Amino acid sequence: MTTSASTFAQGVDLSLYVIVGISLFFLVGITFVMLYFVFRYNKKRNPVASNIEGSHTMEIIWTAIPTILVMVMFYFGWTGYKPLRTVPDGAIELKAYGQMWKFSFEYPDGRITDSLVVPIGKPVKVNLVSRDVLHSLFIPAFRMKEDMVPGKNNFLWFEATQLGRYDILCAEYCGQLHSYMLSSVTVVEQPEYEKWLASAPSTADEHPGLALLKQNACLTCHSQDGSKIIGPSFKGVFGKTEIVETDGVERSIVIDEEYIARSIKNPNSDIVKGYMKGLMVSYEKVLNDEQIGHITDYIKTLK
Amino acid sequence: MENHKENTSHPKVHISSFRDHWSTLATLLLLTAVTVVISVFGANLAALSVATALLIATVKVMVVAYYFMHLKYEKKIYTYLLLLVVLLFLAFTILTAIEYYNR
Amino acid sequence: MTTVLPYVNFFQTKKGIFSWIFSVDHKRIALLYLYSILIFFLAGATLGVLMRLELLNPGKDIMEAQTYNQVFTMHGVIMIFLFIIPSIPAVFGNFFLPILLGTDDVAFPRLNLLSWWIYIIGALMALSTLLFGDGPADTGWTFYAPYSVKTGTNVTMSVLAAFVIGFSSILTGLNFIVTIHRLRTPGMNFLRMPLFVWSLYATSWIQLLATPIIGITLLMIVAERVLGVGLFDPSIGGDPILYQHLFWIYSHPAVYIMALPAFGVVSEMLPTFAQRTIFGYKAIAFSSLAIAFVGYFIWGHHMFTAGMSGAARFIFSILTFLVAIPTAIKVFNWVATLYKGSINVQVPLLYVLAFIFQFMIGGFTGLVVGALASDIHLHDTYFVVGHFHYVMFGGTGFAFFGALHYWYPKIWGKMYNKVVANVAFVLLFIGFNTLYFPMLVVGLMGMPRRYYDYLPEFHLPNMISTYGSWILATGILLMVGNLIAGFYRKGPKVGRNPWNGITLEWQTLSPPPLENFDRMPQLPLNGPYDFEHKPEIKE
Amino acid sequence: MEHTTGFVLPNSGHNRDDESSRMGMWLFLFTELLLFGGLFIVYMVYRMLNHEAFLLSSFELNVTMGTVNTVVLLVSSMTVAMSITAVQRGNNALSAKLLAITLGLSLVFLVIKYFEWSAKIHHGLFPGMDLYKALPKGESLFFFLYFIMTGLHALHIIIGAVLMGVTIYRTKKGLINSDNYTLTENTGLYWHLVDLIWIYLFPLFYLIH
Ligand code: HEA
Ligand code: HEA
Ligand code: HEC
Ligand code: CUA
Ligand SMILES: [Cu+2]
Repeated sequence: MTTSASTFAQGVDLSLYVIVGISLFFLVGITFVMLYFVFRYNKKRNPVASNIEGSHTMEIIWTAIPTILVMVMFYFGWTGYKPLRTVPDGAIELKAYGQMWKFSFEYPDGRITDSLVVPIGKPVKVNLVSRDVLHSLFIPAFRMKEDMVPGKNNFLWFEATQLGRYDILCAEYCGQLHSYMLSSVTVVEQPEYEKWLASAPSTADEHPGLALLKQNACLTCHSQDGSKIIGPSFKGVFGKTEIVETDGVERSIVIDEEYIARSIKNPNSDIVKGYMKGLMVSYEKVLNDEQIGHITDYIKTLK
Repeated sequence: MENHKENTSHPKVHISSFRDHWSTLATLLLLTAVTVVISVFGANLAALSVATALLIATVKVMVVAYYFMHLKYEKKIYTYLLLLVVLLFLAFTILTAIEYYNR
Repeated sequence: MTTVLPYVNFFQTKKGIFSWIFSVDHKRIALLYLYSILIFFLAGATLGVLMRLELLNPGKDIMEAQTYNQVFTMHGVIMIFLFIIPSIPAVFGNFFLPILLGTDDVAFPRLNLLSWWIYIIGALMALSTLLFGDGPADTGWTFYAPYSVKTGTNVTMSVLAAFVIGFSSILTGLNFIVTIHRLRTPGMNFLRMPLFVWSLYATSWIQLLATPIIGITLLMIVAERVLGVGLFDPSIGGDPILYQHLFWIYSHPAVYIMALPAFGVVSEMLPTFAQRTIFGYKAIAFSSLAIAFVGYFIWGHHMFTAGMSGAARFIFSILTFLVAIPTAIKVFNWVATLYKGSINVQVPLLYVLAFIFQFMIGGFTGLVVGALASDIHLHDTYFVVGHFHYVMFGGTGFAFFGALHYWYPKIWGKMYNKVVANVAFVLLFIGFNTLYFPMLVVGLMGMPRRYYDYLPEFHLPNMISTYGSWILATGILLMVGNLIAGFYRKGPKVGRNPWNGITLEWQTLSPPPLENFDRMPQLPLNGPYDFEHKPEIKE
Repeated sequence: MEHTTGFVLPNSGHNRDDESSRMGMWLFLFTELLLFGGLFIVYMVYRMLNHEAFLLSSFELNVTMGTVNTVVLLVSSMTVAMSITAVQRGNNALSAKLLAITLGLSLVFLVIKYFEWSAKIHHGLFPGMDLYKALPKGESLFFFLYFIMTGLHALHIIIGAVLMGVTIYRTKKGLINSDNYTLTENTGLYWHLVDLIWIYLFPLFYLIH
């Protein structure tokens, strides 16, 4: 078992121990009895079988006992789970976005980060938003997992009990780079957390276009150095002549401002030859024209 | 090998008369008229109108199954199995509805 | 004028490929299923071994991420729809159901042939995604929306294939139910049917009443992709979670389509090798129905983390635990059947013992994920992968292999090499547990499933698991090779009844004649397993 | 080369057994019910989630046409039931005539459905068309479901009509008679199922005002 670093972990671990404990008892017991019978009533030792048709007493016993035991198991499962849905008052409220294949987190002051920083011993409520397909925010050390469903408000909350840095993984299959959709949560002391909150976001001196590309996870699919990832690289793409497929017909185009804007708003209308349709989702509702302008400006600089 | 033996499986069958069929149809048409009238003119029944519409539809379905589909004269097991299927479907809807009702 | 000819067995009646692929004889259809299913199993298993190779080390070993995703989807689709759902019912059910009932065929022999053809067409459709379009689907066998609607791969064809195969499953179920109701030999009332028949009966009802739901669900995915707008699309008021509900309304009951027939064959083999009557006949028979029934109402346990309401989670979890009770009843009765028997330890019995052991592990891990708290942690991790391989492969798969060894002499009239079969079994058992037990561990540590690459701390269990897959592969190759070699073995033919069994198939010739029986089948006095009043059958 | 001595098994899968055929048909109808059942569940959930939108969209449908079609199906259900009575009484000609009327009514149903659909498609309400895309949240779902459910139902009508044609042909050829009319019975059962489903579709789409 990995470290347990949240209040929720105890309930989960308790239900695990109870169920695994009862199960091991029966597994070992039944296997032993079974093998013993095979040995003891082997045809060499017991040439003549007795035809025992059954026994009502036995049937009742081995119906009743498992019934009680599974209800015990259910009980621990239920009580362990209940805190998950009852958020204490005064929790810090954050937002987590999932998109192919990147988590990002929004703090109350509007800052957006790639990984979480939370104070120890304070409840934190995370509202889960998906921008495209299903994802799932999974923090093994907190025994915590909840799906991000497009169009639906879901949430989880936790209270960290141990300092340290813990993995966040995406646990709902979301396409090609599902297994690289990772992040982390760092649990710090309250003063340190406040200091971190007060420090200015570090993206200030970046090109605003680059900041947008990072924020929106464009760079998980588009490289800046010419290498091909999921989508075409942004390097030298502006002004290039390219073959695209529109409604199944191939044609050749020159990449300009208008084409880039269209690719962002409606990526599936022109598919670059050699790439797959349907992977890039429309960012029409996420990016406004000004932001797209910044992105285009930045792409122009990548020669 | 095929069709060698004479058919022995339903020695005594019930034959519904044409008159039975006509009266079944009359019942069904009447029920249809009732639903349409309720829904078109009784608009203020609101949520109830759906319930009544479905209720009447269920009665109609029972009439069709019982008389036109001959369930009344078949072995009882067919009725039970049909009920089982209907209950199963109801269970699906109820369990799903619980989920969405509590949203 | 009638001439007396010696009985010819069903292999000898007609020759040539067409006499097979257009045969309406249930025995030949069963063998058609057997060969096709084994081919698909080996194909799916090869994909499994390839996945294990990729997961041997973190990072890229042999394939790209996209390929890996397509491989596990293909592996899941093949194993579920082409191997395990049809496995026992379509092969052994088809072959032995009429014989166990004392009749000469199923109720609709031509429909039976049609089912096989539909199955083959569906299988070819699934395989065609390898060649056409943008490659096989990369969605996982669950085809969850909205990814399955967005991805550019050939999801439409894969989904249609699953839809078509579903039809084959429905028709087989329908055929079996009517056969069981109408074609029992006189004197065999429901309570004198062998337990395999009971389990097929329960299975058939699930096939009949659950499969249509997935059929229509998959059609909705197709409609969504073809029309370009979505029923499950939130931007028009739809709900992706609804897809999951519909999918699992079928796919949870489907796991009992896989498990119940296995319970059935185990209940046949145990009395034979213990040489005594089954313990608690009625309890075993009715618990099959109970499992089938309760199994319809617990689909929500696959969605505990999808944001369902608390009430729904409560109900689905408690009902999930209820299904363990009839299963427990079966396990206890099986073990009690060994009590005071006169046990003949043969290869099929070894498979049965391994089945009980491994199915228990699978079932217990099922309870772990059935509990709300632990499932929050374990959902979509390798623990679940471990769970379902233990039940499906360790359970049903082993029962299938056991049944193959058990009925082999009846079907082909020959015996395989028993020593080699024992060795293969040992390899299989060791390989299986080395392969899958580490998955449970790595799941508890928090490794999600459908991961092409993983964090370094998960390395060791993954490595052990991959080694296990090699042992298992050796075992399976040895087992299959031994069975094939058995066809060509010289030596004495087996008689009617090599295991001294009691059910009706052992009263006829091996292999059975076209008409199934060469004399009137005789029922034992009290129930199907009454070894004390075993009818005397001369060669 | 068939063996010809000895004994005959009491039950054989190769014998004619009308009860088996009828049972098979009923079981098949169960699967059909659940096939549509899946769609009804979708309908129910989306109606719970988009209550108002469903009410509004329902006004777009033509109640008169829906009612006429309901009546057409009910009458055809009666004629097919009558044709079974006729064949049971040995009156093959009447049976064929009644089946032909049923077939005619099924065509009437399809023609009316065709006009309804083409009016909607003309407006651009078919999924993917312009007006459809402009519809508010929820209303588009209503029309999606409308087209899928009535479309699947119409497909069943077509299958039923073909089955009807086969039955008429076999009745006329004398292959069906008062001693062997399982095909007529099963065609009838199938046709009634199509009717049953419409009985629910009608209020759920046309009458939820
Ligand atoms: C043959 C197939 C099969 C069978 C029989 C089962 C049987 C069971 N399964 Fe499993 N299951 C699958 C195939 C199967 N499953 C598959 C394929 C998946 C994954 C799908 C996917 O996501 O891809 C899955 C996933 C799955 C989940 C979802 C996990 C997740 O994704 O988070 C859950 C959760 O509840 C679950 C539970 C159970 C339970 C409680 C049983 C029970 O029926 C088990 C009952 C058996 C026993 C309990 C053991 C025997 C009893 C005794 C020895 C007596 C003593 C008992 C007591 C004291 C209680 N299964
Ligand atoms: C009955 C069903 C069944 C069976 C028998 C198997 C058998 C195997 N499966 Fe499984 N598996 C599933 C059903 C099944 N599987 C399902 C439903 C999924 C979920 C898919 C999804 O997520 O959508 C899954 C997922 C799954 C995963 C998880 C993928 C992921 O989440 O990333 C893995 C990983 O190791 C795996 C491995 C294997 C292996 C190694 C075998 C082996 O046991 C196979 C053993 C057999 C042999 C080894 C064959 C014998 C030899 C040959 C064929 C010759 C060739 C041999 C070599 C090249 C060595 N399977
Ligand atoms: C999931 C992967 C993915 C993400 C995330 C993604 N894209 Fe793309 N993108 C693609 C693929 C694949 C293509 C090529 C196929 C096509 O034209 O649709 C593409 C094409 C493009 C093109 C056209 C390039 C050319 O050579 O014609 C532009 C411009 C673009 N993307 C911009 C963006 C921006 C800006 C973002 C972030 C806001 C983004 N993409 C996020 C996958 C992605
Ligand atoms: Cu995001 Cu998997
Ligand atoms: Cu399940």
